[in-house]
Amino acid sequence: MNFMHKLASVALVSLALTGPVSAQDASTVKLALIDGQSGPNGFIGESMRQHLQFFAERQNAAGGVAGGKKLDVIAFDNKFDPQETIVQLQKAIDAGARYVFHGNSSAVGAAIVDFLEKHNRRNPEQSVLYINFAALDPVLTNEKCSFWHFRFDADVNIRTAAITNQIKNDPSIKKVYLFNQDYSFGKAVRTAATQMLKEKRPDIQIVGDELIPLQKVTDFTPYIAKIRATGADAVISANWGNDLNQLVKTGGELGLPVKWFTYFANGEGGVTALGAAGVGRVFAVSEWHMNVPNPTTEKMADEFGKKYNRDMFFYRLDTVIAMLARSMNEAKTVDPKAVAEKLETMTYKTPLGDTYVRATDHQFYQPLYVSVMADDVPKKLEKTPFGFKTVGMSAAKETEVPTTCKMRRP
Amino acid sequence: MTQPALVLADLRKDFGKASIIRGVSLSVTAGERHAIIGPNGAGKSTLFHLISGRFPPSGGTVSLHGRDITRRSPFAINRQGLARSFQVSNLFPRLSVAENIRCAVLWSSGHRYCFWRWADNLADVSARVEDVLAQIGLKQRRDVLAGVLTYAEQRALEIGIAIAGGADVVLLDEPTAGMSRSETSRAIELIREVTVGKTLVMVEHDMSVVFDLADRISVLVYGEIIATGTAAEIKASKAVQEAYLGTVETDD
Amino acid sequence: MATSVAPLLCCYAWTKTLLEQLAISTLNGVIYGMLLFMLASGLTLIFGMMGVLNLAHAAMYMLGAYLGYQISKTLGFLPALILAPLALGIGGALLERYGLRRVHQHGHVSELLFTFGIAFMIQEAVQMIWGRIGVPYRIPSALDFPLFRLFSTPYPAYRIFVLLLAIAIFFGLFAALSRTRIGLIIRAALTHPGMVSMLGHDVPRVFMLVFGAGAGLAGLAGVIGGPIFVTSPSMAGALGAILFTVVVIGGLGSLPGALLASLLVGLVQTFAVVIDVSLDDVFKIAGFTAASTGVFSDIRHTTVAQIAPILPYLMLLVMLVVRPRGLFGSRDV
Amino acid sequence: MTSTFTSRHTGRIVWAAAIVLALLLPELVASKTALTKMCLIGITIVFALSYNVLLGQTGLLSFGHAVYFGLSGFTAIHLINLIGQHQLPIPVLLVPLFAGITGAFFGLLFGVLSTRRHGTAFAMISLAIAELVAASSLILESFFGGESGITTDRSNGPAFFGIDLASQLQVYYLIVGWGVLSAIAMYAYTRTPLGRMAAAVRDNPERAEFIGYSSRMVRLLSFIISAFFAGIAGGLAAINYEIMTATNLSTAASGSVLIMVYIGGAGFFYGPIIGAILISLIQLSLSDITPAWLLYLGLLFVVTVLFAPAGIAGLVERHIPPLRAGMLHRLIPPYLLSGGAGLVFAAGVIALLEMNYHITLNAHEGPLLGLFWMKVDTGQPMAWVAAIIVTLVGFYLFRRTWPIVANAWNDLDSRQPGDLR
Repeated sequence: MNFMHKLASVALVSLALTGPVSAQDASTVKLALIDGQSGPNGFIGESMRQHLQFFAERQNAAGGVAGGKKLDVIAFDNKFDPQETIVQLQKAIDAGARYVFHGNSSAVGAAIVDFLEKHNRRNPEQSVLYINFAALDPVLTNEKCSFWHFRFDADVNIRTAAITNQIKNDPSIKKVYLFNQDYSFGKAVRTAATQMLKEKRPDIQIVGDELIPLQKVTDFTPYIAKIRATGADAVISANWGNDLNQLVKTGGELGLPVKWFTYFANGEGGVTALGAAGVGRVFAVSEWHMNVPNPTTEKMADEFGKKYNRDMFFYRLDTVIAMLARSMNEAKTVDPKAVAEKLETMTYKTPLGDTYVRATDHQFYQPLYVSVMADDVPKKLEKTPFGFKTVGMSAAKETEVPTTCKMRRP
Repeated sequence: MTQPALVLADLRKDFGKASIIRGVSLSVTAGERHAIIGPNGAGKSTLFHLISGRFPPSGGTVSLHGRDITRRSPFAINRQGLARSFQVSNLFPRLSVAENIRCAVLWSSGHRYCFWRWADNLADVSARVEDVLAQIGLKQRRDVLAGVLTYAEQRALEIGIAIAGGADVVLLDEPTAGMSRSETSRAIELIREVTVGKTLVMVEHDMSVVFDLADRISVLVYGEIIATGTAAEIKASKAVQEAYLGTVETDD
Repeated sequence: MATSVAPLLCCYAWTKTLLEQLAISTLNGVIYGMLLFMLASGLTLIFGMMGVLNLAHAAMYMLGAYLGYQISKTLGFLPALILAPLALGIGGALLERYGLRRVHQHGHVSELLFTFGIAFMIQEAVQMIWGRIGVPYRIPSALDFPLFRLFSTPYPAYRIFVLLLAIAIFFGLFAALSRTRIGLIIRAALTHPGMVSMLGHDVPRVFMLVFGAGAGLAGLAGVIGGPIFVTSPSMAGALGAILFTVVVIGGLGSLPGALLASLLVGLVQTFAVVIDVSLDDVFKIAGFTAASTGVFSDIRHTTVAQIAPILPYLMLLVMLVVRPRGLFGSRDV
Repeated sequence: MTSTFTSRHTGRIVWAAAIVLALLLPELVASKTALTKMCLIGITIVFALSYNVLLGQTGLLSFGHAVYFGLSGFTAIHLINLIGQHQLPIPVLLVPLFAGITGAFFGLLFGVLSTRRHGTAFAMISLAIAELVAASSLILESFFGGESGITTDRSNGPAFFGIDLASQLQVYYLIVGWGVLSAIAMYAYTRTPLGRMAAAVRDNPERAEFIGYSSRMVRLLSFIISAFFAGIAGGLAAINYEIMTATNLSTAASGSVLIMVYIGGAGFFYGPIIGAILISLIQLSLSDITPAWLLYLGLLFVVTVLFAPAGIAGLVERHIPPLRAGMLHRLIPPYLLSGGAGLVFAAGVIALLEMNYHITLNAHEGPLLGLFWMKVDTGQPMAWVAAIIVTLVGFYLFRRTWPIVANAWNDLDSRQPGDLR
């Protein structure tokens, strides 16, 4: 019986291990989305999958890429874990994907970059390109920059540039409090903000610089008291999740009169969690939001909303797909290396303005909106009475930040 | 008379406000079979717990072969040569009978925390285990899990574990409790046999067992020893009759 | 003369700020502590009596918040305040009756594993029903106003309501335990576990009641805590581990200990965040600086404020080394 | 360990066959994904076995075993980086050993704090330590690399007899090598005097004290040994993934290994192996099929706790005596009957759960849900009614047919009293 059982389990293993047969279908280009699809934050991964699917289908409807090939989105659940990511990445590669999309968590992003650097060197015929559309750690386009990585979102330094541009024009702000999570991200923001404020508004005093442990704080009231004691007018915070929502909510509850300059408040679930506390107080940076007055994007958002019964967030994926398609068409191949070479020098005009990829570090630059949470806007988010409205805008050039990238080219 | 193996001096134990043991002094000579009797709730088991280190006493001292063992931990006391059994069977239920005995043998045969030799290949241990299994009559049941033994077998194993380590002072807590007549007489034989050359202290309810086995008897009533002596002396003691014998039958 | 006034003024402002922070932090710490106590009391009762560490306790708190949200959306906050804890209490009792009692025969470890599995499933079920995003559970409008000003900070009425309710629960619990028959049995079971069955009471029924009551209290804490803390699927994980440290620090099975430990943890966590001192600063005051590289520089640069949330675990470890029975416990951990 | 290979011979053959199979597997299944998965499973098996030294053998329920896995993994990453910079003259192949020593060191450190107690108290302390370490890992950034962790390149070191670990296949054989060594060592440990005493302490820590052993010392030593092997697993993970992050030492990772070992069967040496394989495959494959996989995992766990506390291995072992007695066939008809009813019940539950998930998560894809081989319209009340009916009927049938299985067992028992259980 023991042996039988062993045998059975082994058979089961070999069956399960083999998994889906890797079929290289020449008529499709497989785009693998590797992101968390399950667990408490799985909704973001799902939303990403739907966005990617939506824009890929639009491209397919418009004739596909590289001579009629269709884009095919397949999602892999990495459970937000860098190690699991590597397993899923291998699965994606075996399934024939040569383009990997990923958004959540810079730790995962760094793991993908590290893996692909080694993988593409060890298996050049199987090279894979990584399209990062939401992992914001500056390290990915600096120390860890890679030829195989493109970032299509504004990293925290670029966002900080946009935020400090906004603060520069707001004379009511005299004292700024930095409030961040204690990890690479938060630290990047605090360094960048300190330096940029010094350049743009030397008169502003930084009255506090807090680093809190990631996702561990349950009661934010003491922090609010601390902020209030400094007399700050504005708080710059790259916090996300509970660390952001609760901070702002508690601040609203205790009547803390500050402007919150945030990096993630406009993410999915943001307005739901913040509620009325955020209205007129919470500022955020994005390449687009629902109340940007532009007929093309409005129509797109409507379609998306109708199809998926949720708000559109990742407008940038439209640009990504469009630019990827153009690179493939120009390169007349879907080979990642050739496509990457086209992509890295591309400039592109979106309905919202001029955008370009910087070849030195593969960072994408686009116009950025600074918006504030409001309840008097036409488009509301997540079935709440709240949405965002524009208060300022920076052109792509105005947000450019230096890089230390020394790219190793294949 | 040789020197005493076990000496209790003014031993006390309080649980909160309740005094359970109230100044017990006792000296047990090496090689002696000593029984402690007393009504329920007199503190007999508590006294054993104090001696064997399960509870720390509130006052007084315990010495074993002239060495102070008061407030030492149970294993330290056991290593000094004192072993005990329990009133309620206290075995290793998911180990086999032979394994139970083997565990009890390991420390005294010097293998201690060894993790570089196979337990099955320790010849000295295996020989000792066989001896003990033979003595307690569980050779046939050696591979049965201790948890599924019959009651009488568990009691025998309980005694086996207590004596297997070769301690020269053995405390048996009601070894025959709950046994039938015939089982009891077999148990008496077993105890007699396995404690040859050892010092035995036992708590026992069954007077026939006590008078059969014990060289000397102490009577514990409400945490105090009211009499110590030979069977004849105890039977003759008026204090004992008043305090104890009158109640024992109804108590059980 | 003018030169000497400025520092004085500054000192006055500084003292006022300090006092304000002190007052707010104390109040906040106490409220947080009382909420912790509402959870810890149930946990400690269950643990003290049954030896079961209910790992699903924090999940029940979360479930309470979600039910509170759902009911207050349709029926209003007041019904939610009553119905949600009631539902959880009944659910908890059923869980004890048909789940826990079944695994009881396999020992405490199995019970612990059972509650672990339940916590896991509540977590998933909540996501299945209410989705993976948090829900907009708001402070009821009747209580959404500043009650008074503490120096310059307007203090929200809802928090005071939470405080008062928690105090009321505390006294209610105290009265129930000291005045009622079941309370006496529970207290007896806390001090002498295993003895109560000899008193001739229906112990399983008492266990079921206590488990149900504990779940109900956790639910109540969820209902009133939900609007203050974000009601999302991750709220259980954040609180769960801290809760267990409270129970151990207070002493197993000791209600006064649980209260004191809850307040202590609440206050320590609130106060620590106001302290911006790192080891480096201490070194500097002592008058020497060392080369700052490697792991040790991390430790030295870390301020008390940064490690505030892990202080409970540190306290727990210190407690285990110094006094394993906890503040008020009669038994070792 | 109550592992009962009564015939040692068969046991050895099975183990040898398993090892040979592990060595041949890369030949049998050629895909790279499979290789990646097998590496992961190999590491998980070592980790699960190390956990069972605590849970199954010493009776210690820990909620923080990943701490030793993770800390050692991080140490291993730093070691590999040092090797890559030619500052450490050891081959990468030996890094798992040093990782194991690191694990043992932390096992000693935290074991001293936690092994004074057992049972629930130990579990709580382990949880507190795990939270403490996990929280600290985000503060001590130079060692743990913050949220993005620390990476390395295993092939940077000098090649050792031509083994540079650049290919996944070499890594696989490295894992098999260390895994087999570790498994043999852990099995051997169960047969040593200390290993036997660990089982005794698990059964009855109080009595162990009265036969000369300090229960605490036995627990502590077992704890250190367990942490040592967890460390080896951590070292292998470092080599395999070339990255370590704070999630590796989180309580979620600890919970996951606990679930594996328990479902596999903590009472048997091979239980954790089954659990590690099964749960790894669930994590790897079921997550592709359904977003509710965590819920199914939780359900599986609770059902195991309630109805099969000895785990899968326990179920297997129970059937060995009737098999030996040649009476297993008597169980097959009742099993088919009851199993069929159980499947109906399970299908109903799964249908309900999937439909529920579908309407909360995938509403945009329309009401149609691909379930088993059908398309279910979650917009139709009839679909829900049908699912509920299937569930209830399944439950009823299962309740009715289960006594038949129980009777069959009673029947077997009465034929060979005492031997069958």
